[in-house]
Amino acid sequence: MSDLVPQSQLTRKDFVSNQDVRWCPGCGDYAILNTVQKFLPTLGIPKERIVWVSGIGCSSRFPYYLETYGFHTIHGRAPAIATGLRAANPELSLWLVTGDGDGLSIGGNHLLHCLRRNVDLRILMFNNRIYGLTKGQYSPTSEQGKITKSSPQGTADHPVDPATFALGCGGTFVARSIDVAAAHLTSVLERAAAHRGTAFVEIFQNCSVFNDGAFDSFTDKSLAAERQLHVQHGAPLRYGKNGELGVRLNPRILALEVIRPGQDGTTDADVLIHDETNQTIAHLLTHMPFAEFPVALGVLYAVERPTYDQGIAQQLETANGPRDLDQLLRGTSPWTVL
Amino acid sequence: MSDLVPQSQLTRKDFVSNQDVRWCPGCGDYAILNTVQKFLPTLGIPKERIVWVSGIGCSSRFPYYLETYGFHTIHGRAPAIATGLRAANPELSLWLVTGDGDGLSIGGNHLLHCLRRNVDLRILMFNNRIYGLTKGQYSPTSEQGKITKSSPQGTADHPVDPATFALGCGGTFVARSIDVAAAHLTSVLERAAAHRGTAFVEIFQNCSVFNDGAFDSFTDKSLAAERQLHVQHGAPLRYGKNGELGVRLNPRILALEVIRPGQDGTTDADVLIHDETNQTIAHLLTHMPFAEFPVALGVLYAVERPTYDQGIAQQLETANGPRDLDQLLRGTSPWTVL
Amino acid sequence: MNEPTTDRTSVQPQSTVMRRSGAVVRFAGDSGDGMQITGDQFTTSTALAGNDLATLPDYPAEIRAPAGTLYGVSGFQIRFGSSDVFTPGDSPDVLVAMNPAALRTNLRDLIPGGLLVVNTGAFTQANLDKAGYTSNPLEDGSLAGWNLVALDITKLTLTAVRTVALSTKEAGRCKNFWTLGLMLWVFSRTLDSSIEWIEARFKRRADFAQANILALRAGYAYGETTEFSHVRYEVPPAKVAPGLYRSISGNTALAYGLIAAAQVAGRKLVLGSYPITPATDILHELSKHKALGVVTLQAEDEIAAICSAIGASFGGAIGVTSTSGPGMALKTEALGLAVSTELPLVVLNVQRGGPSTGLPTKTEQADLLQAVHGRNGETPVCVLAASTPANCFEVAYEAVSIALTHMTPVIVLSDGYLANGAEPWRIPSTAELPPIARRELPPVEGFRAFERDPETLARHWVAPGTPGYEHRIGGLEKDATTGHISYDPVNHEKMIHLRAEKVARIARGLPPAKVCVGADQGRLLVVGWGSTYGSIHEAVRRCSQDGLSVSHLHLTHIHPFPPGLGALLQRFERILVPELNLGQLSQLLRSEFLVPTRNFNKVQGKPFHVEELVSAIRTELEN
Amino acid sequence: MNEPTTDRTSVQPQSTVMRRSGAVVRFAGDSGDGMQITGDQFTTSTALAGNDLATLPDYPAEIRAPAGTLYGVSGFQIRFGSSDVFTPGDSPDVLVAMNPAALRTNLRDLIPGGLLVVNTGAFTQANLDKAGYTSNPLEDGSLAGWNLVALDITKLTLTAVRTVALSTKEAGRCKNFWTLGLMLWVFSRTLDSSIEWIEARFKRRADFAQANILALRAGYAYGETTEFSHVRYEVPPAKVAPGLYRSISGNTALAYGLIAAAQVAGRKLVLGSYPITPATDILHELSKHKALGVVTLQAEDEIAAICSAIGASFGGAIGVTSTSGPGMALKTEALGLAVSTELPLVVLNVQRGGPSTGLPTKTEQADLLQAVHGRNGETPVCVLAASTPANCFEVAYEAVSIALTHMTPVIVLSDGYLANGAEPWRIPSTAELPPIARRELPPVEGFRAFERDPETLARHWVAPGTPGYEHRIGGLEKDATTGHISYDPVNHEKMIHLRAEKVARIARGLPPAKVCVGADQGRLLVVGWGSTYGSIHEAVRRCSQDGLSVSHLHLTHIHPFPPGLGALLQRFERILVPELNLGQLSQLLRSEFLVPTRNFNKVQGKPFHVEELVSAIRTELEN
Ligand SMILES: Cc1ncc(C[n+]2csc(CCOP(=O)(O)OP(=O)(O)O)c2C)c(N)n1
Ligand SMILES: Cc1ncc(C[n+]2csc(CCOP(=O)(O)OP(=O)(O)O)c2C)c(N)n1
Ligand code: SF4
Ligand code: SF4
Ligand SMILES: [Mg+2]
Ligand SMILES: [Mg+2]
Repeated sequence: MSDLVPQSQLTRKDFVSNQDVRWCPGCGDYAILNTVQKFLPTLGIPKERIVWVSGIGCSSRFPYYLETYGFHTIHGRAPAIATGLRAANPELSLWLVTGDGDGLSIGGNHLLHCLRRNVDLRILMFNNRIYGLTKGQYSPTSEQGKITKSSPQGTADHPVDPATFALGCGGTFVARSIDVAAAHLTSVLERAAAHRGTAFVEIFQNCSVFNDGAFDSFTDKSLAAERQLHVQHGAPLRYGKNGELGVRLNPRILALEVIRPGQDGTTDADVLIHDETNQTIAHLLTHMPFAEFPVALGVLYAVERPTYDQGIAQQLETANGPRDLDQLLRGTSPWTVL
Repeated sequence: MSDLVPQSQLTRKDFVSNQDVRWCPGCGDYAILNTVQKFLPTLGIPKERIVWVSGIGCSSRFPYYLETYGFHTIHGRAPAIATGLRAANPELSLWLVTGDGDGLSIGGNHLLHCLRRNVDLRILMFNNRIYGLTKGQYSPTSEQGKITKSSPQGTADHPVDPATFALGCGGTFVARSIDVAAAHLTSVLERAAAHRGTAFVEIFQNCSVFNDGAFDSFTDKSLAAERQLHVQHGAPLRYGKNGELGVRLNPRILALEVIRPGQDGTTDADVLIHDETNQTIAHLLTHMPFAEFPVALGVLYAVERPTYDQGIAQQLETANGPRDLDQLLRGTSPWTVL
Repeated sequence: MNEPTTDRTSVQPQSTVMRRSGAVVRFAGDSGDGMQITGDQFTTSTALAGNDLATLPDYPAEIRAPAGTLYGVSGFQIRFGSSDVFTPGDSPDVLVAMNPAALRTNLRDLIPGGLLVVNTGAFTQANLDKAGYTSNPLEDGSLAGWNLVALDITKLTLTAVRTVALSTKEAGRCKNFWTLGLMLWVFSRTLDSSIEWIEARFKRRADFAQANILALRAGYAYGETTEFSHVRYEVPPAKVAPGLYRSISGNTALAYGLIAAAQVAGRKLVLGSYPITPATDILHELSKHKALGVVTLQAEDEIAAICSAIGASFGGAIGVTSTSGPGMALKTEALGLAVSTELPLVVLNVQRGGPSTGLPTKTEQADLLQAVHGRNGETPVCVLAASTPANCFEVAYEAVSIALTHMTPVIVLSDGYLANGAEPWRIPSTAELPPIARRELPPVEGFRAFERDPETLARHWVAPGTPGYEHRIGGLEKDATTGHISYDPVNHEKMIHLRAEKVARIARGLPPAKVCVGADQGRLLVVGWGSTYGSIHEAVRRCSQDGLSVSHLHLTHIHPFPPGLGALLQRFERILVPELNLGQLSQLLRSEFLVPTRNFNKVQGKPFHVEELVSAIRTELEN
Repeated sequence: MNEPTTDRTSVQPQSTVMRRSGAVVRFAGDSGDGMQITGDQFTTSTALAGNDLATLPDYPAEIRAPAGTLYGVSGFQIRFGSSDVFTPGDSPDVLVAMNPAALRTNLRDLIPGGLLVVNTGAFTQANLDKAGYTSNPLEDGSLAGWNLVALDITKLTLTAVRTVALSTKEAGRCKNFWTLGLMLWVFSRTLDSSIEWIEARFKRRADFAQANILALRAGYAYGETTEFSHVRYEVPPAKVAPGLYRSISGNTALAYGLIAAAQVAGRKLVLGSYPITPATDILHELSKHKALGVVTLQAEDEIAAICSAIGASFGGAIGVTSTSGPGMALKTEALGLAVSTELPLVVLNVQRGGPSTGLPTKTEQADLLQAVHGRNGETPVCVLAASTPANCFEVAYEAVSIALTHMTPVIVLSDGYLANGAEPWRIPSTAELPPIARRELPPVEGFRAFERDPETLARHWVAPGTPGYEHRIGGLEKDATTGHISYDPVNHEKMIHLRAEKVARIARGLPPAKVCVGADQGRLLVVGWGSTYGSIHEAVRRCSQDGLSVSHLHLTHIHPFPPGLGALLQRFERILVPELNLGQLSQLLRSEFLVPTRNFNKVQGKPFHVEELVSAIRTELEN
């Protein structure tokens, strides 16, 4: 990406395609689109080098609304398609949009392999805990017992947590944000853009029609301070209106607990310092039971590991074997007929 | 499973089918088969209530050699097939055999969903870190850089760790054993059999033809004591010829470290006590870098969570809606034509 | 008003009642306007009035498109009559348009001179813009060719419900019942069934119930007052077989057919499915019936869905999977396993527009060759196709019966048109349902998993849990009797023929091919399959009544074909095969019987118009 | 020795050399006996001797079955001759059996009186038991019908290599070279190429090299000594076109064809593949050629494999995926996406025995209808079939060329027989390869992603990274020029026809259908496709030489068919279609041309014998 475009040259408008946006009124996808359209010009990457790939679902309509290259593929397969695209052209800035159904139900396997291979690619998973496009069935992230059209008595399925799954697959970058939290989401997108390898970003997204208010318990303005833990590398894990709350590790039970530093014999020093390169901290953050604990947001985990693309590039360089076609076709023991 | 068979009535022989066993000479699968055939009679479950389901691969030939019901299905899909079988008949004792390719490459998605749903089912994954049946290509558990027929320059893929993956998927029982460690494997199988829900057991299995000696670095007799950590619920995590080594948590860096209790100012009390219900300990055990640390074997994690089957059974009981066919067909507003 | 009758009777002084043999009415409005409810209620009252009928909703492809947009228009069409009704009708006689977008997208279908009821309250500048109107059609004279009735339904509704304490938004929502009330008046119906429905629906919201009833009555009253000076119609009851009836959609009928068969067979029904339009409602419907022992698994994908169904069948239950379009493609590998292991299985494919994601909400018949040929290897399965919404019940029932009797997977083809369309259905009593035989277990001694019934060639189905019959099955080639893995060349060939022959023998139990309209020989045979039944039937009847030598044969059994089909085809000079694809059944007929079929194809995501078929038939007979 | 000649020449005093026009030799032994190497080396020397030839290995289905078992037998057959050789031969003239199991499984194929070389050293009681012999065939007279040469090759080998310090096990391993030496003597060959190979192979193990060479020479010497009193043969060189030759298997030829096309087209080649027998060697081969810019991705499954290929094609590379059997079924959904987005793509299907997992190591032609019809919706793709191992090169090359020129997926059908079979191939020079045109980019101004070339109907292929052409594609139906999502009914129908027509127009660039043996009209036309080329060709030639009115037409282009095919078929009284399935091409011909084809099918996981075809042809002509 040598020839970057001066940031000033591109504006939000350059990234707005001529297609009507067709989500339901009030859908969280609008907010994400808006944030992304504002964010893209700041990357300084020419439009033609940016590609958005998606699967199928409401969320996966995303690429149509961006004036970049785009591929609205088939259900669950976007990571596999993006992997091939990357192999064809390692110079692109690749972005993938998926849903909780697309990415974790039908597409779970491709997500796993993309993450472990560390393909250089940013994955935005719009998690609305429901199948939007097919009009409201439970998804793998729907809470157990959820009543939907396909589960009139509530689901028997235990949900999977996207971030925990991504860590279990060996992901090198795992983050979370919220559809309408424009500033926070932008900062997470910036980090994702800078990451070399697969950056996995879960975005809590409100489906105003089939799962309205699914995240209100922590996204509601009145609750945000007490229910959101915004993590920052090197900073203590504090939250609350005035940062009066914190989490610390209880080494006896090897689990986190909420404290009010200064009370009950606890001090500021007890608060765990976030280290985004520490798998165990990431693990603890994704395993905090909600309500008792806040929801951890921001970059939970980020480490460097060689990317799949680098591996391929290196092999192309160091390969031996025939270097021209004639040599290949001749092989080692041809014979001549006169 | 009310009417159990007195254990004395069945013997190993009862579980040996009349099919020739067709693995390569020296294959680790033989040892596993032998252990399983000896183990099954001890369950006290009548043969007809035991079912072995498998995918495709050398390992997946397993069901043919057991005189129980068996289903050798298609590549990667055994967990999905077993889920349906369980829904049809919740009274069966269900066992599944898969390989690292079958279970984690093509079948990763079904494994994920089986684990999160906690279908009552025991999964034995024979991990030989290679594709055996197709004659030696790398698998998702092959170490990075491995040279195989399909990776003449070494792989660019970072492997996935089966136990870490299973934990990330929300598995309720995660264990490890070794093909030739008959006694250890038997004890793990006993625990798996007793578990309600999906019991995931990774078995390190030597492929004597395409990946011979893959696990020698810790399975070799001379190295076993120093390179294997046999975990036991409630017992300290100690190993070494005379148990002289142990692992403790360094709370500063939230990571494990190897100590010799009694040396360097450490004591027996520093050694971490294994708690198989603690996710964080399971996480730490599966993340120990090998050679610096030993390989953790045994039941790494085991908790109770309602099974998918129980959920279904409960719904069948509590369902309302028409209870007979005529009522269903009539619906709520039929009309009569005379 | 395709076929107006001339009887006029005057039942009430202030309005003329015109007797008609039938009518086609379409309600169209914004997704939020509640047109589907209006349509459903109008349907119920029509059924109670004793008319035969057929309905078809037309949902927008978007979930909930922004209000007022063209792609947010939702429609519902009903055709009813005093004689047999086979399709929801080509062109409406009456169009109700609740906003400019609805008018714009639907007007072209309304017959010239048809009754056009428009809600002027929604004709704001903003809505006109969204619909792409540069001038207001209510004012520019462009509606002159129709019988326009322009009313401010929004305002009339607000006035009607003003006594109930509701927000303006809530009050405005009642306008669909106001409209319903008016249309019930137009067609001389009573309000009873709609009032009943409203009361049940809003049991816990008395205010809503009250407001909707007020709106309904107001709409009806509006008709009775002099303000609405138009004619009133009466469609006399149709002569239908006596019995207990209900209205049923194709998807519901499929679900019920499966449940009925499972009950009769005394087996558990296990559906493994993954949501996909337009098949999802089958999953929804079946998931409501756990009280009847139905287990539904919403699988992680279509592959897991069919696999769980196969697992269930292995376990002795009736394994079923339902899907559409891309989902069907994903199931083809596992379908091969079911063929190889000779397990019963039912696969419901509710076809939609392709290729790929295609047109998810539109109908098409383009998966026929995939059903017959779309697997690796020689992998025969039985293929059935449903022809009307109610027929979906019978076909699903038969599919289970064949799967169990012949130990084979059966694919049932439905489509988006059948799935959502509805028609009256005479409810069978349990006793009327054909029995589904259960084979006895063979002796334990010497049991071999692939020994076959000499007549059907079906192997025995012994589920895990049965003592003494322990055996293993799998997808590798197997010995023709023991079922053990066999690489023997001659055995393989034998198995290839056995599997093919087993499916071919299903034909032995089928009724011979028979025309349903016309003579069984003549100049032209129109051969159809699936959801085109209604349109073809009506077109052929019409031509036949006009004295043309044309007959209609409709195939439910595609693989194997019914006995006598070849001979029947030979008895006609010409064979016309109308399909909503590029000629797939036609190819099968040509290759099997070497008959020179002629294709008539339409691939627009929509059913045939009867008129299109009539003219295609005339063209064939003229050339 | 199917066609023995009578010339006898005596070149050396102690043995008689008999001149023959050709021979079929089969080496059979335990998987561990190294028979594939023996076969390969014998092949090289045969090629160098100027014979035409064809070879076929026969691997056991098990990875490495226990030594001595019947299912652990590995075989290699070669046929060579002084005139054109089209198949590896029906029945061997010479059989080398290295152990009892090899004897038992192969003897039935040996022609009566054929030369039978047996290694008595392996005829232990244990091995006889494993092979299921109740009495020793070497002693019980059951081999009387053949020309038996019983030698203790194990012992002779150990003696030959005793001067090299090796373990007995290592020394014993050299017996395949001893055997090779003997057979090279029998067929009057030199040892040079084998010695060269051994030296290269064991560059780092001088002791192994030395021992194997000693064994090889000893075997040869054994022939020259009086001990081996049998005749010696000489097969004079064949008349083949001059040029540089090599031996090539079908899988390697497919890989090379792709690389060659990518080089000529100036595009990156990206293979996405998942291992599956018998297609895996394509992945193996291509993964060796990163130095030529070939990227291979071993995907997590077949779906990811084709999807990564589609992603690569979207990115401007040549996306290819290779598979077999169940893997092909899994790719059908994504194939629909490639059709809908009109991206180039090559899918290699190396067919194997089905259904389901079936017979992974056996050959079959039963995926033809799947290739043509096996997708949801109207989803046309181009289908090509390779007919010989070397022809795989041309067909793979043509597939890339068509995919790029017509912007369409192309399925190439090969099978297990072609994949592993080998034959001499005249190596083309790069300059000889047909050009693959690259279309110029349209003007940026007003670019529309689905505007088409008026001749081919191909859309433009503009990869991400190209400034100014930013656009979006996807699997929903799209506007026929802009490519934007379109739910318009008429546009849909237009697109359905455009996609079909685009593929149909590929035929415009194809050579007209032409018979390859016989007259272009007559009593019988034998129509084949794919790997049956050799057997049909030889059978028809033989019958034709015998004066029968029979011709051979072999199809490479299955969809679309080549121009003129229908007319050609009409010029024959009868059409016989031999296939290794239940009649799939036959169905396509019948439905397309309404010709009464007659099927001749074999589904045993094995190729046709020439004899079988000859008698089928005779039967047709007699009835
Ligand atoms: C192979 C296939 N199966 C099923 C579908 C139907 N389908 C479309 S989107 C979807 C799920 C959407 O859920 P999610 O990914 O969470 O996206 P959302 O709509 O909620 O943004 C399904 C099941 C399909 N298009 N293709
Ligand atoms: C759909 C499908 N794809 C590919 C294959 C080929 N195949 C058979 S087994 C196998 C992998 C085996 O590896 P693993 O699961 O690790 O089992 P192992 O043989 O090592 O025990 C593959 C790729 C197949 N049979 N079916
Ligand atoms: S259904 Fe839900 S996710 Fe989909 S567009 Fe509507 S609000 Fe958004
Ligand atoms: S290939 Fe490997 S895993 Fe397979 S049977 Fe042989 S030794 Fe065992
Ligand atoms: Mg969702
Ligand atoms: Mg393996």
